[in-house]
Amino acid sequence: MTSVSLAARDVSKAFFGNPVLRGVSIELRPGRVHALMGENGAGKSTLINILSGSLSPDSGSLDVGGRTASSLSPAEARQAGIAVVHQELSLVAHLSIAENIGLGAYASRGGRIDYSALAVRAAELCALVGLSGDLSRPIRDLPLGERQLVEIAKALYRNPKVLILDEPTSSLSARETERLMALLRRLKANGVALLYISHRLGEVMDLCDHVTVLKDGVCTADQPMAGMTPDEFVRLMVGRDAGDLFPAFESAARAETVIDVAGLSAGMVQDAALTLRRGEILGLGGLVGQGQEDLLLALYGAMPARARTATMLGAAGLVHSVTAANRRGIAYVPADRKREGLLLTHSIRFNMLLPDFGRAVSLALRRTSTERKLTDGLARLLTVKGDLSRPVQALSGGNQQKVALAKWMPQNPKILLLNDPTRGVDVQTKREIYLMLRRFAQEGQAIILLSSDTPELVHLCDRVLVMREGNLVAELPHGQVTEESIVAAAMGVSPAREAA
Amino acid sequence: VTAMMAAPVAAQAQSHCVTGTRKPPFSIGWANIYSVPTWMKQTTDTINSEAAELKKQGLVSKLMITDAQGSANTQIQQIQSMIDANMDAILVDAGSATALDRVISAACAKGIAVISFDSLVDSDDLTAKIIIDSKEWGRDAATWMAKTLDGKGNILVLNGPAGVSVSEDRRAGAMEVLKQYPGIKILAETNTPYNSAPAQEAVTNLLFSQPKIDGVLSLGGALSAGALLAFERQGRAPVPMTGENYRQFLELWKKTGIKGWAAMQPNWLGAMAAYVAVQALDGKPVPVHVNVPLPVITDATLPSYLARAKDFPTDGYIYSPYSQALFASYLAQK
Amino acid sequence: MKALLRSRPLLTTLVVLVVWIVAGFASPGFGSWPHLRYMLELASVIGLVGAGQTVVVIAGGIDLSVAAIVTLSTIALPLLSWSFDTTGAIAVLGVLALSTLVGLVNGIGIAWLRVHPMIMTLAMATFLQGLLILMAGGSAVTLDNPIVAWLGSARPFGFSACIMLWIVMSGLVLVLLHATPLGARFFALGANPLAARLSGVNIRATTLCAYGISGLMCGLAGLLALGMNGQGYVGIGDPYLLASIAAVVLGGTSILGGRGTYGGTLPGAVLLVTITALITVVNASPGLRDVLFGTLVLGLLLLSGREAKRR
Amino acid sequence: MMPSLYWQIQWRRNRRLTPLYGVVLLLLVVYGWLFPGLFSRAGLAHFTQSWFPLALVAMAQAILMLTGGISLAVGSLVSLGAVVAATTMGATGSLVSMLLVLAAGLATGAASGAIVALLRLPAIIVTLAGSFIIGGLALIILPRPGGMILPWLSAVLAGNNPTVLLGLLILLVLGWKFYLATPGGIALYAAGENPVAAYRSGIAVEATVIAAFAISGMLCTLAGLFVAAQTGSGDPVIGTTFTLNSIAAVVLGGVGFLGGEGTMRGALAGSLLLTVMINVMFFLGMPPVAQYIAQGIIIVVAVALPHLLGRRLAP
Ligand SMILES: Nc1ncnc2c1ncn2[C@@H]1O[C@H](COP(=O)(O)OP(=O)(O)OP(=O)(O)O)[C@@H](O)[C@H]1O
Ligand SMILES: Nc1ncnc2c1ncn2[C@@H]1O[C@H](COP(=O)(O)OP(=O)(O)OP(=O)(O)O)[C@@H](O)[C@H]1O
Ligand SMILES: [Mg+2]
Ligand SMILES: [Mg+2]
Repeated sequence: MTSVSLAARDVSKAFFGNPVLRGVSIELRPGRVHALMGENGAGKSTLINILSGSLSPDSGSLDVGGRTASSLSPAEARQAGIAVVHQELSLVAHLSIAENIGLGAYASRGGRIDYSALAVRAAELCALVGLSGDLSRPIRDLPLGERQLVEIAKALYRNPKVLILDEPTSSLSARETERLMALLRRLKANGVALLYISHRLGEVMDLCDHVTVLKDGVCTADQPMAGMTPDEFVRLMVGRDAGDLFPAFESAARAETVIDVAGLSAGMVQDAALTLRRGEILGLGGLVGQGQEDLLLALYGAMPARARTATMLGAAGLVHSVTAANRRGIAYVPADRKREGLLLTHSIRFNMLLPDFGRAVSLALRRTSTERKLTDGLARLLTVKGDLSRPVQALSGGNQQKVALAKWMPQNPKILLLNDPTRGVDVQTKREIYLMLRRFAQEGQAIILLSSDTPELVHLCDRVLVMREGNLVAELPHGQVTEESIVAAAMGVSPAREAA
Repeated sequence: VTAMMAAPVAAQAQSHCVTGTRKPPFSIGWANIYSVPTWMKQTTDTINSEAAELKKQGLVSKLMITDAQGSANTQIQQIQSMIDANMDAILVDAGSATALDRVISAACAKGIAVISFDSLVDSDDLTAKIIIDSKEWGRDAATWMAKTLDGKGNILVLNGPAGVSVSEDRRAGAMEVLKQYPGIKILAETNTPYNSAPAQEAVTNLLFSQPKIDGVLSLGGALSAGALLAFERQGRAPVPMTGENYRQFLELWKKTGIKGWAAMQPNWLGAMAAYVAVQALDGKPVPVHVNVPLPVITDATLPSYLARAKDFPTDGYIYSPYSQALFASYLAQK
Repeated sequence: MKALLRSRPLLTTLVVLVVWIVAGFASPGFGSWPHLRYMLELASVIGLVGAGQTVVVIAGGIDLSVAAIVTLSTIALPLLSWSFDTTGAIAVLGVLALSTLVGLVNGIGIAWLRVHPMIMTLAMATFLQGLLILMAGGSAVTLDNPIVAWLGSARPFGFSACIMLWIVMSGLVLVLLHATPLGARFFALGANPLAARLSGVNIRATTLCAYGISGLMCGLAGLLALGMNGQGYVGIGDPYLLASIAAVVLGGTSILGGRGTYGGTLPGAVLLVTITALITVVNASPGLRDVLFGTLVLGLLLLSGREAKRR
Repeated sequence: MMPSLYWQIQWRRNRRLTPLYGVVLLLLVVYGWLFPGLFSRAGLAHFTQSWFPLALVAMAQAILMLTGGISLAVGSLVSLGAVVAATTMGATGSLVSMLLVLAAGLATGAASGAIVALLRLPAIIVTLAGSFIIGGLALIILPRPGGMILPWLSAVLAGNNPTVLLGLLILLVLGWKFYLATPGGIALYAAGENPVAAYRSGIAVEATVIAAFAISGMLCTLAGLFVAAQTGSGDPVIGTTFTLNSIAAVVLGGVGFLGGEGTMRGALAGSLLLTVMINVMFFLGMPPVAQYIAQGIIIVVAVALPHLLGRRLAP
């Protein structure tokens, strides 16, 4: 029998009486990439938190390095060579990139952190994961995608024997993802045991050797990957046949323009020009952190911006505050739901009502019954299950994302600015979201879809703009968009057509 | 700024710290511990008007006022600034009995006339302390209370804030006397800031737990006002009470008709400090201890104070009239 | 049942009741109705200041200028009395407007100039101190405002007017916090200002409202304190700064913002007054009394104040 | 050559503080201009002495705020330090007395830290209760101002020569820099900003918080010792005003209330601003009313400046 690096045996865990894991077992082996699959809320993150010592299981045991224990502490896990890329990133916002990478495991010299050694090692790791730039920047200044790269570098810093990655690519673009895949293959070849969680089926099929599927906290499959088809996969996870992930493309764009700006500068964005028409889905792609987010924030009035000329929804000029944007009918869904989208300690219901508490009001008082009806409807629409008075932080990552999206629905916004809306969302829900976006477009809403998931840009968008270093470097109409053309434009390798 | 080297002691300079090298008009610094309370505001007013008077006499050039916002450390810093600015005299109402010792000595060593009044410093290394003896204050109040109760009865003792020398000294004086009257039983003691609301709160709580109270030995004016209010709001018959020249207390004293006694820490101590400083600088001999006899208000003299009440703020203190002649007479006393 | 036992407001109320019962047995006068009523009267002032403080803290800020605003309103009332204003209503409204204005200025500094709430309100307190030196002792008008005098001393049906005012205001604040859109926005702002902003909460307006409400509550509290004390003086507000913060935190509102309820501040205020009363009747040296006070607060906090575990 | 990573990080953290540095420098220049004696040995000594205790308590408060805590017991701890020094020095000699002072701070600090971290109680209310307990202890030890400090100690620390004091300050700052560059020091930031992340990274969050409280307590009693030396005696309520002032200094210096954000140099600059402001206002001959109003305005402006400037510079 081959050796086992880390295993969980018959592990169960409940939060406040709700069982999340029920007798789950999993075995990680050196030189094998193990996929952990399941819908949002299936219990994947909970399982890896137990494997890495961040949570203690209610029952069951863990096998680490030939030893059996009922639970681990993070320090013990580290000693055993277990490192985790957490889904909800575990970075300290005000510390620098380098300090975060080494956090909790610094090499020290005479009691002090050996900064020069740290600098060398951190630079190495950043190069490895494809993060460029100054290592002394604090995390709070980084866009989400780059934070994810730091989190990966942080896990690698520990020279793990067991590396657990919880949706490491959820905000990485095709290019960074590819680099990561190559890296993981090298680690595998070096005998590291890997556990990989992702809702991007393609990656999983490419990379993984073995798969465990969780459904509602129970293990429904534990088998080698070889020979499995994507459809089988989806069936294992969802429990029924998969349809097509993407709805058939059918442009709903109309003549009327809702956004027409030129010479827009904000944050990283320099002199950008773009138009958006009613019923259009406009994609925004590129490598991570090229200014795509700044562009959305500028249009949303959440970031100081100026433009040579601007017309938005018929009115001249940019909007200069979020409230003004909302009034005009512009909504924004952020990528970093934890920091920007949700009040984690507040209830799901409260979060869904956030943009407009005034909606369910009569006689100046909030009506609980109206609010209940409204939120129950939204929860059904987005298949968020369970008690809506739970705090949002008790939801799985994907379900949190649904809440962040759901809150805008009652507003019927005319323009939707979406920053990676399917980040961390399971296939099933992704499809629901795609259908929803198409429906919105058909109803005449205009959508800008910033996405790190390139297939989305390919299959959903009327046009795709690609950004590089703050400039819009390419505009690709639906027919010409392919994953390759986007990556090529993002890298600046092909002389793609200049943006209008 | 000229360095003040040890100047030859002038023949006529007899006051401590004064070297005789400083010539009128003099600059005066008033190092206030906290200028917000009304007592301090009234005191500052007397200093201002005295300084104006002395200016007219060509003895004072300017008056600089600092406010330490209640912090003895800031007061040290500000006195140091006055030394740095080479003021001729410094008037101090001390935020701590001991904390200012070193900086005051430093001022003295520079030939600056330092006068302490109201909250006094313990040190004697200064030009003059204008003394109203806090211990005597406590002793006299306790003696009056014991005599009024015929040496027998239950009393409450109301003290100012703990750890502050004025309040500790008044209490020490009172306790000295009460020891001699075994018939007088202290039911409870309180410590509150010298303000009426907290005193009223404390006394009300005590009234509920103490069915029989014969007297209230209050060692601060606002405390007495608070106590009287507490009795009134409880509908309890007020009892003999000591206090201070706080206007609200004097008015309540009259209104309730209690037997009362009040000492006075007159605000014009400030004016007198300015006067004494100038006298010392001007070469007149000034003793380090300038005693001001404790002014007392009794049932008999109460009306004369209340008659002037409207000239004083409602939350202020009604002090007796003063003049340079009065100050001079205190200075002449041995 | 379990959920109830986790509720801080309820636990704090239970603690208050237990303290009252135990102390009532130990000292008969302590538990008498008039004494309880008196403690409630005292608590009403802390409770009103605490109401504003609760709103501000829930909205993610803190107000260190409450003491100065309370004092300001007591000192300003006599200055605002005119002979034609026989009921004193104009003066009362004037004072409330003034204190609200001070609160709004705090809000402007915090929302527009982005000054940290602690700094802004501390600076405001300093600023008001300067103003008070100018105002104090300047006028010789005693409290002759009928409304304020009535508030401070009337006891219709054996129940104090100030307690009734407190109850009414408590109802309003609770409704405001938990049943109005504005209240919800306070919570959102305190929980995560960035997310709230991106979700369309008007941060500036909301901040302004929170500090305005705090100013208004301080104004009301000042009037009560004035009525109960018979006259105002500089420094009358001083005890309410720490007391209001303590009442808020004892009541389970998170000092970091976003979570809490005025329902906890209510028993928190009563608890503080009760402990103070208890300590007053204990015969001990002042130092020992302070030690006792601190120990009691800490001990009672242990009963009601634990925070959630990390793992 | 590129500056090393350490210095790059340090330099970056200065940026946000530039406006505050500017205001402080401006006030210092004005002060030096109004009072040239500042640049004499004694002038410098006296000014440093005014600043030193506030600098210490600002450091004490900053450490706590970095870990997401706050202390309302700073003032009481200063009083305790002063009282312990003034009552023990006569009997035990200066060395033992100083050790006692530091031990008192360490012990009370660690105890408060343990209550906060292990019992999961909010720091603000624990330290509020603690301020009564510690202040009460100070009153029990010394009910009325008194006691004494050995004159040589007063002369060395608070005489006309700033060398020892400045040396001590530099030593403290270096000590802090050293601590911050250790894994335990960085842990302060991590535990303050994101305790879950810190815990997951293998940091002992509770121990970090307790250590912060202990160090903070020690700095406070050290400030008490200095105040006692400066005044030659002990006073059981001398520290009262330090509590709010320490918070003001620290927040002025850009240390965040939510933990994990801010720098010690910012806190020190904040305390320096509060100190120099008082002297400048004196030399400008301002009456108390103007002092209060000016103080309020200077503080707000110093903090609002980055925003006001930022708006100018924004695109
Ligand atoms: N701290 C918590 N308190 C209460 N419930 C929790 C907590 N953490 C997770 N849960 C619940 O446990 C379940 C599993 O969550 P988990 O995060 O493990 O899901 P997941 O499989 O990782 O989903 P996703 O793909 O969306 O990340 C969810 O129903 C979630 O609501
Ligand atoms: N971090 C933050 N905390 C609190 N409020 C914020 C924050 N960031 C922005 N705001 C609020 O968001 C709104 C708009 O922010 P914006 O950055 O446009 O302000 P500004 O441009 O600097 O100020 P102005 O609009 O006066 O020019 C304002 O209400 C501002 O107070
Ligand atoms: Mg997950
Ligand atoms: Mg703006």
